[in-house]
Amino acid sequence: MNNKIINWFKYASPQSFYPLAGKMIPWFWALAAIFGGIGLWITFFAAPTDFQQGEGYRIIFIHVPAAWMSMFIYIVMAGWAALGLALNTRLSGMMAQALAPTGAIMAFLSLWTGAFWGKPMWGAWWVWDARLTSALILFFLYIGFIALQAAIDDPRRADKAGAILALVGVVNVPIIYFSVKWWNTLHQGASVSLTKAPTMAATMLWGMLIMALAFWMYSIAVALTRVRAIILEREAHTEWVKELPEVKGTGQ
Amino acid sequence: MNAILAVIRRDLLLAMRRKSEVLTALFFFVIVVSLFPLGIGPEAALLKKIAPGILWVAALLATMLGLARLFAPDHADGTLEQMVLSPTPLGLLITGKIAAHWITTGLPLVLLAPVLGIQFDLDAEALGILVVALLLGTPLLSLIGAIGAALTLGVRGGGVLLSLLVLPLYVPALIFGAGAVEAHISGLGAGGHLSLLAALLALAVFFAPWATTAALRIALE
Amino acid sequence: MNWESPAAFFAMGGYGLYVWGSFGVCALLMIAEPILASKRRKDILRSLRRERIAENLDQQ
Amino acid sequence: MLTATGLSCVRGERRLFAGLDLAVGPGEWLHVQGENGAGKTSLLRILSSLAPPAEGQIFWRGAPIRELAEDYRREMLFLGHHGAVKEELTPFENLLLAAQLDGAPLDETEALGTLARFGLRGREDLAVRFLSAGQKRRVLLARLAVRKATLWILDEPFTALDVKAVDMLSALIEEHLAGGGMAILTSHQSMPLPNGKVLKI
Repeated sequence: MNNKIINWFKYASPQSFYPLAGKMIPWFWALAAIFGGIGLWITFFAAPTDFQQGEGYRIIFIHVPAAWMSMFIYIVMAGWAALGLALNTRLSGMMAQALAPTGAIMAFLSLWTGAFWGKPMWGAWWVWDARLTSALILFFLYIGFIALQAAIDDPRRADKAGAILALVGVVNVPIIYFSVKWWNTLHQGASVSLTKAPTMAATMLWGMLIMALAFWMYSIAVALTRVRAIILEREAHTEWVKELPEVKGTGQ
Repeated sequence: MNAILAVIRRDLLLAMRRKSEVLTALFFFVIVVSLFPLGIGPEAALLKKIAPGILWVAALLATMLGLARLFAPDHADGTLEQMVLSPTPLGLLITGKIAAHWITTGLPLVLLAPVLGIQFDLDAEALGILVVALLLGTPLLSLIGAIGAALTLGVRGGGVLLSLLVLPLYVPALIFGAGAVEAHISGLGAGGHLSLLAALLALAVFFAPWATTAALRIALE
Repeated sequence: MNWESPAAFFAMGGYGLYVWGSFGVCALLMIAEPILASKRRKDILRSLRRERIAENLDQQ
Repeated sequence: MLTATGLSCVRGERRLFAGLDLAVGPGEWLHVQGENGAGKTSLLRILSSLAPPAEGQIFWRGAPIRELAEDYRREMLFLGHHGAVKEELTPFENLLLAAQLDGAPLDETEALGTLARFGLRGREDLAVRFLSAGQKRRVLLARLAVRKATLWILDEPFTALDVKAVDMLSALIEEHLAGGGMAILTSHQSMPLPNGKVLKI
């Protein structure tokens, strides 16, 4: 039992995580490419034209995975934050910081694709639909997190303050989502829902799931790339960083 | 409990010594609310429909105004350090400070809102619901706002950052608060909105002082 | 297979602007983000190498 | 008895000090010395439990202060660079309210007596912002005198004090030590107090 904990902490140290992440990144890129390829093939070639929405509905194949990822990344981020507060591990804060921009991009993509889907379907770029509105607020939450961390100079304080914000956010996300939904039904908003749109055919579901996997792998790969940069920035003056082959100039 | 009362007494005494801050927020509320009809036009039916929304958004902004100064003066003169080091649990002292913030900014808004509501031709019952909704909602604003104020304490560009952090978290309060009055006007009954608002308040009373305390300890490290 | 010609594929049944507007921006961001992330690492590595060279010069 | 072992402090990327040990017993005081930026204030903040040390542990009567929490804070008094004095309030109100927040209410006679002792007679009802810098510090000293704490941690307590006030504070500390109290302080001047130890960082 004790041994296991020690092992865990070994990989939770930036020093051992840095090379580990370096080894994992190419694999995640490969998986992202494979799933992305299959996903795109299903999106454009396997999935039939929708009788109601024509070809426009193909946007859903990236809209839904982006929306899923934006919510999922926020939860993962809050998880790392909680871990960092509870165990005081340095890596947790760095992971949370590395995930935030990717999450913000996913939230942005879900807004952007939502707007591009909405224009032909609803006749307007923006509709105060419950999903779009909550995605917008989620986007604000990400921006707030990034801005708070950027404004605090001491990285340890930035990590902890960010962690509290992420935890407060994660408690609020379901409340916000629920309240926006409530608000929307009360006001008889848009009648066409974005995801339930056409009856979900099996190919469509598969396409969406595979695309979601591709997005997932992409997010992990890019977050790991970023966390490697953050580790180097924060640990710049430690011995192990000075002994890295890529710093000594023997590597690369 | 004594400690909470002592902090409230202290902060109210301080607020009395610098009345202008409290009054500024209050006048801001009145002015913002009065600007909307000028921007939208004097059509009574439309104004009546959007009145709850306007009053609530103005209340959010007015609360924001004083929020940056919730902990900043105490931080600047070292009182906050003493609070952290006091034998009294910090959570209690912070609860007291939040309560005092509500008494000085939230409560005046609640009392003033019906007067402004009359300008928008809300009937007596709608005004009553507006007051109840604000009575439940403004403490919620103070509680959530305190977390943001603690997180941005002593941070570069804290004021702007504070609104970026806090306003998205105000969304549920805004929706249920303004929704209560609207639901009443459209004949749906405000009970559901008000009980949800009360539930949020209960959650925040439990959770917000804890988060604020943690954020303050980090800010002072 | 759905498409009779490449032109039909790009037209997307009249939804071309919306479909390609979505996929294009998505692709753009997903290419730009990893490039920026790895550039961030290369930048810090470069400055670390420079520091190391400067330190070696000091010692000589 | 306050003991600390293996304390280290890191600010940003810089390590201010490491492997620091210290012990202060009843009736003793510790003079922390060091150049500007050596980490004197950081050390005092760590000892007061405001900031956690990067490494090392601090014990109060044999128990770690992290665990003692409120029990430690009840016996400890910290005065930092900032006075924790409210400019808008009078010295009298400042004294009473500070005591209330600490959960140890003060009676008015005692408060007035203490203020008089520190030469603030006749200034009790004047807002602190109308007082001079030296008088403001005296309000702080009054706080030191009324709060019953065993361990005093004072950061530069002699700044902005005139000769008379310096004597007053020295006497106050001496009285405190004679009663079995302990003190840790930073100061640029040397102080003629008995039972002193010097810690250089």
